[in-house]
Amino acid sequence: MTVNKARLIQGNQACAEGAIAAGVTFFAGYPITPSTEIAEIMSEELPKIGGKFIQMEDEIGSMACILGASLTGKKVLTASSGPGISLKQEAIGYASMAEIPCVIVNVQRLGPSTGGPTSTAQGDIMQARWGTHGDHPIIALCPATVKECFDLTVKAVNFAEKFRTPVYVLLDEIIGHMREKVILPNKEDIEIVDRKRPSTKPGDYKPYRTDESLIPEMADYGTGYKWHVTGLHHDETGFPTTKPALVEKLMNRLMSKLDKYKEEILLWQEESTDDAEVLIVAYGSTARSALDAVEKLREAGIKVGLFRPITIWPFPEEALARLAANVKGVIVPEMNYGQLYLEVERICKDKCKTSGLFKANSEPITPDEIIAKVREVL
Amino acid sequence: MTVNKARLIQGNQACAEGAIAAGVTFFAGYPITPSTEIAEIMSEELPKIGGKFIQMEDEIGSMACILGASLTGKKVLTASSGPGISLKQEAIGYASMAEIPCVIVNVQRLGPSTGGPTSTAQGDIMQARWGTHGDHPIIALCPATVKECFDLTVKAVNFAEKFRTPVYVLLDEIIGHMREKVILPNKEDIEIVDRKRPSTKPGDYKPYRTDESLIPEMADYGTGYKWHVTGLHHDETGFPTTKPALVEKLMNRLMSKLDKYKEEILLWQEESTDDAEVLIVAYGSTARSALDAVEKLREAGIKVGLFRPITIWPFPEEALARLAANVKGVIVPEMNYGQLYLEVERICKDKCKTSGLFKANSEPITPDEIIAKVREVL
Amino acid sequence: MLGELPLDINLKHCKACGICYAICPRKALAGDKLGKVYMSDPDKCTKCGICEAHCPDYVIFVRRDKK
Amino acid sequence: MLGELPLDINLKHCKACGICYAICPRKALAGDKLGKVYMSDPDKCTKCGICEAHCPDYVIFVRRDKK
Amino acid sequence: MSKRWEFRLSGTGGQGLITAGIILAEAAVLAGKEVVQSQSYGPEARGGASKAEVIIDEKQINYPKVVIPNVLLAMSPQPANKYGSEIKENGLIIIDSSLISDFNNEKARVVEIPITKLAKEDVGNILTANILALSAVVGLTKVVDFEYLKEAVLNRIPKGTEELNIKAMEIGWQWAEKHVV
Amino acid sequence: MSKRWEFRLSGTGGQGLITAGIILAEAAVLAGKEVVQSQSYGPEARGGASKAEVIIDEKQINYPKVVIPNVLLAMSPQPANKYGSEIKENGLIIIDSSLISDFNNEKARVVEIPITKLAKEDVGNILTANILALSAVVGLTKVVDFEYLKEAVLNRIPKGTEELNIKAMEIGWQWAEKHVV
Amino acid sequence: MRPDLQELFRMEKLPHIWCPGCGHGIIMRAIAEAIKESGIDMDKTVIVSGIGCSSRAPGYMNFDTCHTIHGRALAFATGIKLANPELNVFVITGDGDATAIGGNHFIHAARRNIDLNVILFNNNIYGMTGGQYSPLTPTGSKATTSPYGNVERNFDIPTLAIAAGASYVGRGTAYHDKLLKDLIIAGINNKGFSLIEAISMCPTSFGRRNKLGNAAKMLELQKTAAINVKAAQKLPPEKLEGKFLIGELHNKPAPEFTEEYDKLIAKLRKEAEQ
Amino acid sequence: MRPDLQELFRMEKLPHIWCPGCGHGIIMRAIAEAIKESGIDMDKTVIVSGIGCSSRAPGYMNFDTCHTIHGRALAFATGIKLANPELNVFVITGDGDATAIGGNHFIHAARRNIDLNVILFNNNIYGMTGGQYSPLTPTGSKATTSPYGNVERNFDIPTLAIAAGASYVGRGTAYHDKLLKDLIIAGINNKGFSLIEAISMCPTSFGRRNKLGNAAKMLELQKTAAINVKAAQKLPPEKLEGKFLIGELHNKPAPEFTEEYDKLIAKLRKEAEQ
Ligand SMILES: Cc1ncc(C[n+]2csc(CCOP(=O)(O)OP(=O)(O)O)c2C)c(N)n1
Ligand SMILES: Cc1ncc(C[n+]2csc(CCOP(=O)(O)OP(=O)(O)O)c2C)c(N)n1
Ligand code: SF4
Ligand code: SF4
Ligand code: SF4
Ligand code: SF4
Ligand code: SF4
Ligand code: SF4
Ligand SMILES: [Mg+2]
Ligand SMILES: [Mg+2]
Repeated sequence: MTVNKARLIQGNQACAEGAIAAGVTFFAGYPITPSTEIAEIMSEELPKIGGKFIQMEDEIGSMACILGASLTGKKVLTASSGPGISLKQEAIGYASMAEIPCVIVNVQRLGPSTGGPTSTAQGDIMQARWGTHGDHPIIALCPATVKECFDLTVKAVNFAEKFRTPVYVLLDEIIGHMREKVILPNKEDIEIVDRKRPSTKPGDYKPYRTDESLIPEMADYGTGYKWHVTGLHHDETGFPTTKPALVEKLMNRLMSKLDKYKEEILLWQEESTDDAEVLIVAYGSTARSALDAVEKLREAGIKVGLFRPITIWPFPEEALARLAANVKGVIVPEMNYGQLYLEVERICKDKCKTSGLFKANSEPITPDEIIAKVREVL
Repeated sequence: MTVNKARLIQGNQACAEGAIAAGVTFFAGYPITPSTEIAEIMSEELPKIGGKFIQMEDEIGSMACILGASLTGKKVLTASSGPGISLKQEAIGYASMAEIPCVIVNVQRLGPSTGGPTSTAQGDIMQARWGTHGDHPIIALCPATVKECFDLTVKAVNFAEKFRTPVYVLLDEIIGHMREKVILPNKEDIEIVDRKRPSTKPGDYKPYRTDESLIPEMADYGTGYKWHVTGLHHDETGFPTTKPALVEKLMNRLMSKLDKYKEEILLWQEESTDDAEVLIVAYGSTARSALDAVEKLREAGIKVGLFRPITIWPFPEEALARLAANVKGVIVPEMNYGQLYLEVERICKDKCKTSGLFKANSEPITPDEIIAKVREVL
Repeated sequence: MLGELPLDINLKHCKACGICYAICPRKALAGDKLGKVYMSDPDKCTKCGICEAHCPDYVIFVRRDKK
Repeated sequence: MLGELPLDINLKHCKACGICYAICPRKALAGDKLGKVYMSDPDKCTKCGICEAHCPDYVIFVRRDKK
Repeated sequence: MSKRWEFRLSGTGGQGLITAGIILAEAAVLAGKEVVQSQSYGPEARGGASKAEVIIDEKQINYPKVVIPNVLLAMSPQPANKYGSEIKENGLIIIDSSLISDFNNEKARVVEIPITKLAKEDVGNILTANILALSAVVGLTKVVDFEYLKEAVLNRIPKGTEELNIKAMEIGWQWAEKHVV
Repeated sequence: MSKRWEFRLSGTGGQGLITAGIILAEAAVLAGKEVVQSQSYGPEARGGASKAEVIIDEKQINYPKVVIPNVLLAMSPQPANKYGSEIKENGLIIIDSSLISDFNNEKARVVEIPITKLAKEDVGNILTANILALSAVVGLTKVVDFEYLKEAVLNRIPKGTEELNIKAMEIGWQWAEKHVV
Repeated sequence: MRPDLQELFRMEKLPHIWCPGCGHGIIMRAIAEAIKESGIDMDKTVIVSGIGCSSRAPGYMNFDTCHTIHGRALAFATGIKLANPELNVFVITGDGDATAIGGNHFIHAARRNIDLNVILFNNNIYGMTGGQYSPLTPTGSKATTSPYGNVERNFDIPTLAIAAGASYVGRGTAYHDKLLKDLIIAGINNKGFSLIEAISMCPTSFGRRNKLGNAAKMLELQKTAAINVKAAQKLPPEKLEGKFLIGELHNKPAPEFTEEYDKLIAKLRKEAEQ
Repeated sequence: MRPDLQELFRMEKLPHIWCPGCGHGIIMRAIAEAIKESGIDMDKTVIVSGIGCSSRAPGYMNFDTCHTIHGRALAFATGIKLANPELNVFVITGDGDATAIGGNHFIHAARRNIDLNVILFNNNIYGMTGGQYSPLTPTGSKATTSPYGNVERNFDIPTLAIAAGASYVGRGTAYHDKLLKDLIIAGINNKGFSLIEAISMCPTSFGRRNKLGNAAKMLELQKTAAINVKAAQKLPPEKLEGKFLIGELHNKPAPEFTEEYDKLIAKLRKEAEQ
C-alpha cells in the first residue's frame, strides 16, 4: 500500500477532489463566493476524465441540470452559497420527492440576503433542513477540517447514491477557504457506493417499489426501462396518484427511510466526554475553537467535553441525549443566532441546563470566548 | 355605525379583500393552485381603485416586483403556494435585510415538490421561519376561519408596515378554498397602520438610523431623500460595511426588533384551558377539528383545552409554557410530519408529556382522530 | 356488421368534443345525444384519416387494410 | 505654478491604471514611478478632454474656464 | 343540540353543482344560519366527477368538512356509485333518475326525480337542471325557506334567465312536495 | 508544549503575498509540520490591502485563525499601520523599508529590509520581492529549514524563473542572517 | 389508435386527463408519429416536461419520461443530454412553462444550441391553473387575470428562439398535423437546438372566455389564420394581416454544445497521451 | 471631476471599489452626463442594480438607489416603475446579472416595453466573482471556469432584446463615451424599454487571462473593433469581419406598459362614473 504525500490544499479543493474520488463525473453550477473554487476545479478536472462540467444560467438551472444528469446514472454535484442555495430549494425538494441522488455543497457565508459574501457563518443550518416546502428527507454533513471536506464529500456521494436522497455538505467560509496539510487516502482505500440498479427486466420494473430496504432500485435513463419520474405524489409505478392511502404510503416511506439507516448515517465525534460536567456542542470550524477550549480547560482541571455532530441532519439525537443526561450543562457555540441550539435545547432541556454562544459578525468564535462561556456557566 | 351584511366568501377572497381594506394597492404574482384566486381577484379589483396588478414571469420576479413597489411607498402583497414560495426565498431574505414591508400569502398545499396541488397541508410552517439562508426576522400568521383570513391579512399589512419586515399569512388549502359566512368589518372599524416616514429633511436622513423603537424611518422613493438600499450588511447610512462591529449592530437590531413588540405581535386563542389536564396545540383548519374535539370531550367530562397560536412566528412561547406547566400532556395535531411540534416539544419538554398527531395525506385531521389521541394520552 | 365499418371507434375514450364530426369533409360522422361520435353515413367515408389525426383522444382508427 | 495647469488632478484617487497617458493624443501626460498620472508636458495639452472622459476614477478635470 | 346538516351535491363537471352548492350556502346565509361550503378540486374538477359540499348549522361550525352527509344529490352514475355508500343512517339520497338507473341504498331513503329530463322538457332548458335539483333538495329537507332559496338563486344567475330559473325551482319544489313524507 | 508560529504577511494586492503565504505553508508541509494557511477575501482582496496568514505547529492545529501573530511582514504602509499594533509581545516585525518609513513598534522587534529595492536592483526583477521577503522571514525565524523553503518555492514558481528566485531567496536569507540575534 | 403507434404510448394510461377537445392530444400524437417515422431508438429516447396540462404528455408516452418542475424542463434536459449525448432528448412544454417561468432556460438552451427537440404546446394560456394569461396570450385577450383584456404585449416565440441562437425553428398547429409531424422530424434530424412551436387550443380556459367557439371552431381558426411561410413569401403584406406563419422558419446549422464538449474531452485526452 | 457633475455623485463615497483601469467607471460617468444633459428631475430618478462589480455603481450615484439581488434588478425596477410611473427608472446591470441569472426578467421587461432605461455594462465576464465566463463571453475565450477556452456560444444581446420586444436598443463602449452618452439620452427620451449595451473592460479578470494587455490596450481594442452602424451600412461584409456594431441599433416606438395600464384604470374610472 502506497501512502499518499502530504499536501497543502484548500477546503473547497478537497471537496472537489473528494467528489471526483467518489465517482462524480457531472457538475453543474453557477459561481458564487465563497464556493466558486469548487466549480473552477471541476471545470478543469472533469473534462480530463471524460466527465462534464457546465456553468448554467443560474442556480435553479444548475440544480435541475444535475438532477437530469443523475437520471442517466451519473454521480452528480453542485456547489453554491446562501443566495444560490435559497434559489435551489424548489429543485432540492424535487430531488427528495423523486429520490434522485445528488450532492449539494453549501459553503456558508454570512447572511441574510447578500450579507457578507466573504464572511464566515453557520447560518444555513436550519435552511438545509427546512428550506424547501413540505416534509422531505435530507442529509447534511458538516466537516471541520480540510481532510474531512474530502472524506465527507465522498460520504455524501455514497449516501446520496445509497439512500437516493439529496445530501448537503455544509462548509463554512473558513473551512472552505483555508489551506491545511492533508494526506488524502489512496484510491483503493476509498469506499465507493453505487446506487442499486434494477434487478428485474424492464417489463417487470416498478421504479418506486421497495423491499424492506425502503430504497427503490433505479434504472439509468436510456437502458430500456422506460420509467416515469414526477414530483407529484406517485405510487410504486411512479405515476401520479391523489389517493390518500397511496400518498400516505409514499410519504411514510420517504419520511422513514433514513431512520432505518441511522447507525450508518449518524456521525459524530466525542472528545473528553467520559467525565465531562459541561458539554460543548459544536460543529464545523467552530468545533476547532471548541476543541482548543476543551484542551485548555482540561489543562486547567475543568471537566469539559466536546460533542461534535458531523451529521447535522438527521441530528444524532440519541447520542447527545445520552451524554446530556450526565452533565450539568450544555453549551452551543455557533456562528449564527442560535439554530442548531434549538435542536439541542429540544433534546436536552429536560436533562440539563442549555445555553448558547452566538456570534455572526463575520469573525470566528475564539477558544477564549468559549472558555469564558464555560466559566460563566459553571 | 352601519353593520355589514353577512356574506358567503372564500378564504382566498377574504385575503384579497383584507389586503385591499388594509390599503394594499400593489400586487404582483404568478398563478399557482391553490392560491390563484387571490391573484385573480386582485387583477379585477386593483385597477378599479387605481392600484396595480401585474402577473410576473415567475415567483422570483413577483417577489422582487413587490419589493420595488414597496420602496415607492405602496403597500404590497403577493400570494403563492409551496413551489412558488420556495422560489421566493432569496428575495424574502432581501426584504428582511433591507427592511422592506411586504406581505406574502402562502396557501399551503401538500408537498414536498409538486406534491398534491389541490391537497390541503400545513407543511410549510418551518419553511416560513427558515426558508431563506442566514438569520432573519419574520412574522407568520395563521388564520383558521374565512373571517380571520380577512382580519389577519389586515394585521399582516399593518405589521409589515410598522415593523418593516416581510409577513407571511399561512393558509392551508381548506381555509383558502372553503366558503364561509362572514360579516366583514366596516372600513371605519379597521385599524390601518402606515410605515413611519422620515421626520428629518433629506440632508439629515439616515435611512437605517433608529431610536429606541428599533424601526427606522422609511422615505418613499421619488421624494428627494435619495437613499441607498442594499442586501449587504450596512450601517445606519444604508451603505455596505464589513466591519464586524457594525455588522453585529445591524444584525442584533434586526434579530431583536420584533422581540420588543412581542405583546402586540403574539396572538393566540385559548379555549377551556383554565382547568385543562390535556392541552391541544393546533392552528389553521386543524384547530377547528381540535375545537370540535374539545367541545365533544368536555361534554364527556374530559378536561381538555385548546391553545391555538395565531401568530406562528415568532411563536408565543411564554403563553404556551405557562399553560404547559399546568397540564399532564400536550398534543399537537398537524397536517405534516411534525413541524410546529418540534417547537412545542422544545418549549414544553421539561414541563409535561408531549405528543403529536401527524397526518399529511391530503385529508384533514378529523375531530374523532383528535379525540382518540386524547384518550390514548390520558 | 360492425366489422365492415371503415373506422374503428373506441367509444369508451370519446369525450364528445365534436371535432371529428365537424372536421370530416364528407360528413360521414355525427354526434349522438351525448355528443359522442358515431358513423352517421359510413358509405360517404373516403378513409381520408382527417378525423383520426384530429381526434385528441385517439378514439378513431381508419382501417386501412381492408375495405 | 500648479494653478496654471490645464488640468485639475485629484491624485489621491488615481489608481495608476495608465489609461489617461496612453490615450492622450498629445502625450501631455505620463505616469510616475508608481504609475500615477502627472502632466509631463502641460504645454502640449489642447484641453481636448479625452483623458478626463476616460479616466475611470474621475481624477482629471479639464479647466475649461481659464487658460 | 342544533342540527348539523351535511349536503353533498355530486355530478359531472358542467352540470353546475358547484354553483348549486354556493347558492344553497348563500340561501343559508340569508336565512341567518351558519354555513360552510367547499368543493372538489384537482383532476376531478376537470371533466370527471364534480362535488360540492355544504354544511349548515344554527351554531358555529367547527370542523369544516362533511363527515358523513345527511343528504346526497347524485346527478350522474359515476358519483352515485362513488358516494352512494357514504350516507348517514336514515339519510336522504336524491338521484337524477333520467341519467341513473338501478340505484339502491339500504341505509338511506332514495328519492328518484328525473331532473335532467324535467329541466329539458318541462323547463325547456337543460342548464336549469342544477337549480331544479337544488330546489328539490331544499323542498325535501326544508333546510331553508323557499323564499331564501329564491333570493339566493336570483342573486347568482345571469340576467334574463330569472323566469326560467323560477320555473325550474317551482318544478323542483313540486316534485319534492310529492315525496315529502 | 510545542511552539505555535503565527505569521501575518501583509501588503498591497499584486505584491504576491498570498503566494508567499502558500509557499511558506508548503515549506512547512515538506518539513513535516502541521500547518494552516488562510487569506483575506472581499473588498480588501481587490486593489487594496492584502493579507495571508500562516500558522505552523508541531502538533494538530485546532483554532485555524491567527490570534495574535508572532511575526508580521509588512510590505506597504497601509497594512503596516493597520496591523502594526497586533503583534505578540517580543514578536518580530519585518518591514519593507524601501516603501515604508517612520515605522515604530514598542512591543516587537522591528527589522527593516529594503525588500522592493533589493528585488529591483540586486535581483533585477521587482516581482521577486515576495520571495525575497519570505526568505528573510524564514531566515529570521528558522521556522523551517532553508532547503524546504527552496523546494517549496521551486514547486510554485513559473518555469524559467528558477534562477531569479533562487537569487532572491539568497539575498533575503543573507539580509536575515545579518539581523539574526 | 393506429396499431403501429401503440408501442409509443402507455396505452393503459389512456384516456388522458385533458379536457374534451383539448389540442394537446392531437399534438402528442404528431410527436409520436414523428418519433416513429424518424426511426430513432425508442430505448434511447427521453421525454422531459415541466408542469402544465401540456407537460402531462410524457406520462402517456412509452419512453424514459420526466415530469419535472414548472419551467425547468430544459435545464433537466440539458443535464440529461450533456451527461449522455447518445440519448435523443425531447422536451414537451407549454407556453407558460417555456416562456414565462422557464424563459431563461429557453434562451440559454437555444444559445448553447444543445441538441434538444423542443415541442412547445402553445395554447396562449395557462391551462392547468385555470386560464391566466401567459406571455403568449395576445394583447387584448381575456383571461382570469386579465378580466379587462390583456394589457401586455406577447412574444413571438420563434423570433425569440432564433435571436437566442436556436439552429432550427418551425411552427405547426394541431390542425396542420402532417406539417407538424414533418417539422418535428426535421427538428430531430437537426443536430442542435430545435424548437417547434405547436399551436394548440384550450377550449376550456381560453376559447370559452374569448368567445372563440368550441374545439372544432378553434381548430378551424387555426386553419384559416395560418399561412405557410413559403406561400407567404409570394403574398403582399396586406394579405398577411391577422395571419400567422407556419412551416420551417429557420434552419441554420451551428456548432452543437455536447459535440463541442466532447471535442474538448478528446483534445485533452490526446494531450494527456502525449 | 467636473464640478457640475458632482451633484450626481455621492462624492464622499469615491474612489469607488473598482480595480485600476476598470471600464465601469467610465460608463458610470457617461450615465451621469446623460442624466444631467437630459434634464430629468433628479429627485424623481431611481437607479436600480443587481449584483456584480457593475451593479455597485448606484451606490456612488446621488439618487434613490437600490442594489438588489443578483439578476433581479429588472423585476425590482418593474415594481418601482409600475407603482409610480412618474419616476425615471434606470437599471445598471452586468452581462452576468442581466443575461445569465437575470435573462428571464430581461426578455420580459423588453416584451412589456416598460419604460426603463437599462445600461448593461458588458465586460464579457463575471468580474465580481473573479472571472468566470458569462453568456456574453466569446466562444473560445478563457475564464476561470473555461480554462481550455469557452465551448459555449454567446448571445448578441441587442438582437435578443429586439426579438423580445425592446423599443430602443443601442450599443456604445467605454472608449466611445460621447456616443454612449448620446445613446443613453436617446434611451431616456424613448417612452418604453431602452437597452444600451455599454462595452466595458475588466483588465483584472478578463483582459489578463486572455492576454489582451492592460486597461489602455483594452480600450484601444474597443476603438479598433467597433464600427458605427451607419458606417457599417456602407461597407462590404468582409470589412465587417471581427468588428462589432455600435450606435443606434433599433428604434421602434411601441405601446408602453405603464401607460397602457393607466389607460385601463382611466377606462374603469370612467365606466364607474357612468
Ligand atoms: C413554481 C410553480 N409555479 C407555479 C405553478 C403553477 N402552474 C402549474 S402549470 C402552470 C401554467 C401552465 O401553463 P402552460 O405551460 O402554458 O401549460 P398548459 O397548462 O397551458 O398546457 C402554472 C402557473 C407551479 N406548479 N409551480
Ligand atoms: C444568487 C446569486 N448567485 C450568484 C452570486 C454571485 N455573483 C455575484 S456577482 C456575479 C456575477 C457578476 O457578473 P456581471 O453581472 O457580469 O458583473 P461584473 O462583476 O462583471 O460587472 C455572481 C455570479 C450572487 N451574488 N447571488
Ligand atoms: S376518414 Fe375522412 S371521410 Fe372518413 S369519417 Fe374520417 S374524416 Fe370523414
Ligand atoms: S374527436 Fe374524438 S373525442 Fe372528439 S367527438 Fe370525435 S371521437 Fe370523440
Ligand atoms: S485634455 Fe487632451 S491633450 Fe490634454 S492631457 Fe487630456 S487628453 Fe491630453
Ligand atoms: S486614467 Fe485616471 S486612474 Fe488611470 S492613471 Fe490616469 S488619472 Fe490615474
Ligand atoms: S384546461 Fe385547456 S389546456 Fe388544459 S386540458 Fe383543458 S383544454 Fe387542455
Ligand atoms: S474585477 Fe473586473 S469588472 Fe470588477 S472592478 Fe475589477 S476590473 Fe472591474
Ligand atoms: Mg398553455
Ligand atoms: Mg460582467
